[in-house]
Amino acid sequence: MAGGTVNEILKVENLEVVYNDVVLVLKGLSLACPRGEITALLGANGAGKSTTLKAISGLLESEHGEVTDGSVIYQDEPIQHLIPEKIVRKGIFQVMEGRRIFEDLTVEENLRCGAFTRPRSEIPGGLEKVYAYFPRLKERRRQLAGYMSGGEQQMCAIGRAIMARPQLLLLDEPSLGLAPLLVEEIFDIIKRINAEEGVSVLLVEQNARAALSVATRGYIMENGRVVMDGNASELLNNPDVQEFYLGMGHAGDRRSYRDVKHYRRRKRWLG
Amino acid sequence: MQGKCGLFFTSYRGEAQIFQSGFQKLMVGLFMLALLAAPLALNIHETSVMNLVFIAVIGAVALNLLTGVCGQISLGHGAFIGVGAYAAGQCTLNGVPFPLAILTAGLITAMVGMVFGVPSLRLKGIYLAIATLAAQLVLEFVFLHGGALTGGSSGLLLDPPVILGFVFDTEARMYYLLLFFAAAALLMVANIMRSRYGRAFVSIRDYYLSAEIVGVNLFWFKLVAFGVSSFLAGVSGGLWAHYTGYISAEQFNIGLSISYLAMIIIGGMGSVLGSVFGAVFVVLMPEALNAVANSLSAVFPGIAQSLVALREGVFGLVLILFLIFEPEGLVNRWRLVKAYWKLYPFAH
Amino acid sequence: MTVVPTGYASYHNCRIMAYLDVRDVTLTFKGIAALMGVSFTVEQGTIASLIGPNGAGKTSMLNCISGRYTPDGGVSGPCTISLDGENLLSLPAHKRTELGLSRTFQNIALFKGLSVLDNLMVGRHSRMEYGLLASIVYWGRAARQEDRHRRRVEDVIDFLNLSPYRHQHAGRLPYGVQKRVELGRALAAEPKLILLDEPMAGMNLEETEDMARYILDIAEEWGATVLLVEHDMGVVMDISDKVIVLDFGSKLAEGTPDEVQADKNVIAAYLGTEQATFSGR
Amino acid sequence: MEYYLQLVINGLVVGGIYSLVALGFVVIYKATKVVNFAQGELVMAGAYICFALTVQFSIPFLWAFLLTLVFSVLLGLAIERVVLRPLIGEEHISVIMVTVGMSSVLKSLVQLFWGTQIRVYPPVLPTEPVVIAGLPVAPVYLAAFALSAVLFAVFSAFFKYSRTGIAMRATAFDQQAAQSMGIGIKNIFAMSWCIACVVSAVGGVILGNINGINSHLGHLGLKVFPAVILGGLDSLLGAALGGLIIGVLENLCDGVARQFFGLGGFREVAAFIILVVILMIKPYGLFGTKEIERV
Amino acid sequence: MRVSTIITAACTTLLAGLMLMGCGGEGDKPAQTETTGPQATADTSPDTTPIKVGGLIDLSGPTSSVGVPYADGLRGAVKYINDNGGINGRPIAFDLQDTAYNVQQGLSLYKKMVNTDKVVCIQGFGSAVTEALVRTLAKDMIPNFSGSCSAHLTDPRTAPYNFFTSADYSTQLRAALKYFRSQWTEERAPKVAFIYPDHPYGVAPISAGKAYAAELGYEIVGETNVALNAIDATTELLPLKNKAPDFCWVGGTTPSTSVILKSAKNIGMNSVFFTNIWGTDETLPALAGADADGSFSNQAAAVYGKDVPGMKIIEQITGGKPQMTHYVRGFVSILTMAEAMKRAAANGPVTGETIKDAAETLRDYDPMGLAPFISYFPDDHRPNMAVLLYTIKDGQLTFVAEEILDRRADWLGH
Repeated sequence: MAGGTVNEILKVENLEVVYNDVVLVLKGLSLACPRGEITALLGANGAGKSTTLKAISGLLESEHGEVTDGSVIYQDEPIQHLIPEKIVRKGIFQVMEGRRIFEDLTVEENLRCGAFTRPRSEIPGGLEKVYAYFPRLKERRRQLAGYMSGGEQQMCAIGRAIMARPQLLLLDEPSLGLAPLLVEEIFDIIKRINAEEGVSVLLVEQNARAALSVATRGYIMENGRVVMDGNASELLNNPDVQEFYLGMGHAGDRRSYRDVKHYRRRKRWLG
Repeated sequence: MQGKCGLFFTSYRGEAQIFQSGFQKLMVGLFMLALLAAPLALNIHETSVMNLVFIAVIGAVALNLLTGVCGQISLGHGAFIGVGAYAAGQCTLNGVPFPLAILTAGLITAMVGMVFGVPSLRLKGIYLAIATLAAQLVLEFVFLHGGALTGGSSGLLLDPPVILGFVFDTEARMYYLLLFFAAAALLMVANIMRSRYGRAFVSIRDYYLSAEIVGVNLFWFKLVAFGVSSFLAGVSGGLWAHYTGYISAEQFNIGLSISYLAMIIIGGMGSVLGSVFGAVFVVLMPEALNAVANSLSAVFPGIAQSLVALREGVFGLVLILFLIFEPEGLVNRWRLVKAYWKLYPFAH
Repeated sequence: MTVVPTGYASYHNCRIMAYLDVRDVTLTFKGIAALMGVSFTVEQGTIASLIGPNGAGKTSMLNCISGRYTPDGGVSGPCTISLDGENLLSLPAHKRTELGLSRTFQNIALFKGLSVLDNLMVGRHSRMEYGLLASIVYWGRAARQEDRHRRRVEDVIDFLNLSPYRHQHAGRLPYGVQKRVELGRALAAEPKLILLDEPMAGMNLEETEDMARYILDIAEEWGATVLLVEHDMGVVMDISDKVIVLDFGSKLAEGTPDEVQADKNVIAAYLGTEQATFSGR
Repeated sequence: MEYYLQLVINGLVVGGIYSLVALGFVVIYKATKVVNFAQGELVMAGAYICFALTVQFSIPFLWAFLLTLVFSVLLGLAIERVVLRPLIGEEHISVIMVTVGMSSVLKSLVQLFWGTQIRVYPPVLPTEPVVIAGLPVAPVYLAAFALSAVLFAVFSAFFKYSRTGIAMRATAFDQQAAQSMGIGIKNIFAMSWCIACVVSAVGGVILGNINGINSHLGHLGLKVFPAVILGGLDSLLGAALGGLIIGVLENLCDGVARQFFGLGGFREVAAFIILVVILMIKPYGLFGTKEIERV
Repeated sequence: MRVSTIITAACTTLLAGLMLMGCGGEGDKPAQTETTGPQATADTSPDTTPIKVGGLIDLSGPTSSVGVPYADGLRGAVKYINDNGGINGRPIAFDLQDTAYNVQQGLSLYKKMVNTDKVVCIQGFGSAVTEALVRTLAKDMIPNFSGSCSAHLTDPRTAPYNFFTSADYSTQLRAALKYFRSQWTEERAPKVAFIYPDHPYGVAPISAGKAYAAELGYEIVGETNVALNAIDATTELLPLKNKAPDFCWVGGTTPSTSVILKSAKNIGMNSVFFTNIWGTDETLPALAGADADGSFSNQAAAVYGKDVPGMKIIEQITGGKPQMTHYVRGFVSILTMAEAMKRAAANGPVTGETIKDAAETLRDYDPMGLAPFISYFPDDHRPNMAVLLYTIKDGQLTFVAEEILDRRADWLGH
């Protein structure tokens, strides 16, 4: 990767985030998203991945979180103190964890909400595009979103993002609770959106294998800091990543869950 | 109930106690002693205010059990208190001894409360709240049209309580009677809260779907919550009736229900101690405002008139301020203060 | 094995009743079928997994077993769900717990206002017997029972390594711990059958491994039967004794993990081709 | 029979007023999920402002009315900013109680400025009654009826088709998710309170024309609950029809109770009893959106 | 975040401060009275210590629209008494507090006034608080001159310390019935109907009215309830209309009267409506417009502007600003109490008991022409049996007649 600000749509520098005035969740986090590419952010639960995304999109405030230090530079402009509305207008759109569909609204109304910051004239075209990506949404566009299955809701959530025509898309665990086939489909679409719309993507995932298979670059977080970063292929080949994130044994094959020893489980609590 | 640092338990039972440390027990004991001695130091008016506080404490802790602990909002508690007042009044008028009359009043109110709790089977949140508002209005209607049972529009006149020939006809005598009932009510609710019933109530409040899965019979336990809460409300009403000696329909209007809700919100939802704080606060507030108005009118004559118009507004304002700045209620502030002194002088 | 009631025999060809026996469950919402005549069995002490695409009816199935939903009936006869020979359908949800049924939820459904300890104590609700008066007095019977049940709950706390969180409010714990507390609450009820709805969702590898270990231990050490709904195929295929695949409300396949993995229909509808990438981690 | 027909017509007429107030209530609920116990007091505040402008400052009615609307917008902004914004995301009961507190504050402010006396409006609408099916009806009621019909149509279209309307509904469902769409939820809240205050003020002016105003006009807010709950809290159609239904039913029940049981004063209670019965059958009201529960 | 903490702290402090002031204020007062008390009795020089009187009036709440002018009247009269030598040189210290239509508040204030502030007399107002106090007053021996005129308060056997200055509600209704009967010229019996709120105050005189109406030969054709806060009364009046009553008694308050008159006009009811003392005041013509014309009302006191000595004083005190009839009634209530106090002071110490005894010696006391003459007897607290009948003509309250009934023993307390 050639460095330099020109190719980086987003740079996060030494970000510190505090919740409720006391809990320090991010402790000087830095990362960069190359323009036009997919960046994966991996890490354990509670490492601060979702917090990072919310700090970028400005949604921290509604959870009593606050950026206390560091900066978020988007296209050479600091945005860490802007309200979410402004940030969306600048072209950053977050698809939140757990889909967060407006269940009382129909699918089409949900999609229209995605285009809230766009001129009215873009809406018909946007809808066309979303329905092209997700034909299933077109069939159900008059249905209440709350009655759809989890997969369809995730499609709708990504559809809203397409409506917003962002330049940087933040995706928080798009595979959560989805069947393997759907995970495959969703990651396909993410790749397509990235390629066809030229949208840069910052992807947070538990499913490290899937994430690294679509990303060009990856970061691994632990306890509010980045502990490892590199190209996706480098990370996939790193033995630590293989052991802790991909579940591979020493021989390079997949470890069976049956073989996880009791002592390993105990170790963490004793140590 | 989080054990504090330096407090180690050698039995599970020790951990389940209401007052855990020796120091806590000592303080509570001293406080009870102070309460017992209080009428000697207070004048009649102050004693009467304390008496109102005790009655309010019973009502507040009753409502807190239903709304704060079990999550079923009730806008009908004023009327439930009324049911207790009329029931107890009718009992003593017909020669039932006072303690039995209070018990009967509690049971009758419990029954009425459970009847009006039936909609909770299907209704949740605000929809249930409005259904209990219906209970409030229906009961008010009954009070007014109850004929001889409620004295209709002219109400009922009652005599002061008599227990075994001893007449509670002064403020100080009522003080001890009411103190006893208030303490008993608090103990009762505190016990329920640390038992399987209390846990079942909270589970219904927090996540009724999983409560059902762990084996809580939702409908039955909601009814029990309505029943116990109404029982205490009825006791509170019976005491109120015999304390004031006169009951009429308009004493138990929607305003009473709302002021009890205000008590538990100001004090702290779901907390026994919070009910006490809330009751004290709401009963004392008009007294305090009157005193302020009086002392101010000495300096600015004529201001008292405006303050009168503002009193209800001040009540509303205090409520709003509490909800904005202390949504957890006074009991939360109390915990913070306690935590501060525990660490003193090393707090920062 | 239990004695087969004669009534069932005529409808279901004298099949010997299994530990959990689900027969011909059909469920519709406003005319849309969520489940259509699904039947399967789970043997005592084994781990069975229920898999399938989103919206296939897996959670609906769990809801039918746990009593949240009542099935409409069967396609070819009356539907039954029985546990150890006892008909569950005739019981309301809260009564089924007493028979030894408990479950966890897809989205965490803990009692946020209670401590971890109290959450587990609620789990024992159906095993406690003392009444309202005893709880008001809290002396003698109530206190003794609380003591006894507390001991059982401490066993669960030990098993799941929850002791550091014993007195913390459940709502303020990290996600992974909350999932464990929920499992603990289900275990506290001493279940004979435990239904787990996506216990691995949102967990990282390490936590997933822990959870897998717990599930294996629940079956092996606690002797409970497990019915698992999960999308993590690695876990499902590794730890299950049997896998049942649902698609569009119907049963697509049933068999050992190996059989199911090789099933063409299952691959087309659910597993996809790039299995290793998207499901195995 | 004619008696009952007249009861029905009279019920519709009075129900029109309920609908009018209920619409403001539903607008707030639809956009912010706030159950507003101060709806009656908003009506009262609007009525008093218009009264002050026309009578005390002798401004011509039309201008005074427009100024009242401007003032209502400001009142809505103030209420949202000062009272409700800090409570975003708090529990049901907290929000209910804050509106209860607000109703006390508004009531006492009105008392402070205008005292407790009854104030009389200058007659704006003609007083000569119009006869409908043998029952003379004052034009004021017709105005209320027509106005609530118009507002219903306007709001329905607004929430269904307009970008802001859809955004309001989205915000009500999930504030954070709405924020992530770039919806300025603070503006949305402020706007919904402004709309509600304006609608209430219009209702207040009409009510003032019926029988003057005093500081207890807010009691009407209590009457609106059966209407909105019956219709379903988040349904405009529910509010519009709920008001009429409650108006008719309470009149009929009252009439029956009076004729056959000799019971007076049944009207106030009737509405609530009907309400509970209907809720037991349809827990989310006639047209309310059922909460989707997933486990 | 920090700002909110500071504000919270400030608010808590402020409230705590308020509480402390509240407690402090209550604490200080008894000390004062106790030090002045012994001095007063020990001194032989003319006693100028104030006589303490408490006022328990609804200044807020649903009845405040009449409570406020009533309270103004009380204050005006106290000022007048004190400016003119007080009670034999002792001023009245009048502590007027708001009961807010709330029994608990009323009781609490009463206890503070009597036990802490040591008032010797109460000026009361609303029915609920007055009824709630009946027994306590007797026990504490504190007279209560109230605005609530329920008939049963006139019987000293049940309410020995209750007084009021206008004819009780039952007497008012009877007087009006008697007047209309005397004006009735047709052959057939006049038809009467009763309209009242379902409320203690509204229900109080109805049975008395029905009994007397029957006695006078009226035909009672119906009754109905209209709530005090009704906005429409068509439903309630429709059944009555078909029975075509000649007279309709309207118990209620001015707003409900207005609603009834307007609804009646709307459906074409042609009865003569007549109201009690709270049902009509100067705002009715404005509220009901032309619909109010021709309705009758009872008044217990003179209407502002009447040419009597008392009215001159009121005009002086209020600077010529027109006052409602409720003001005049409050004024009369204080005048009567002051007269009783003067009589008590002439014979010895002024205590609740002596005021009561002195009040029972009043015979045809003239409250400066503001109201009919007032008498109280030890066994009969009915102030008088006279009612002033007014009608509304061209938007003005116009005097029609003074109707005086016999002081019948069987009416005492009923």
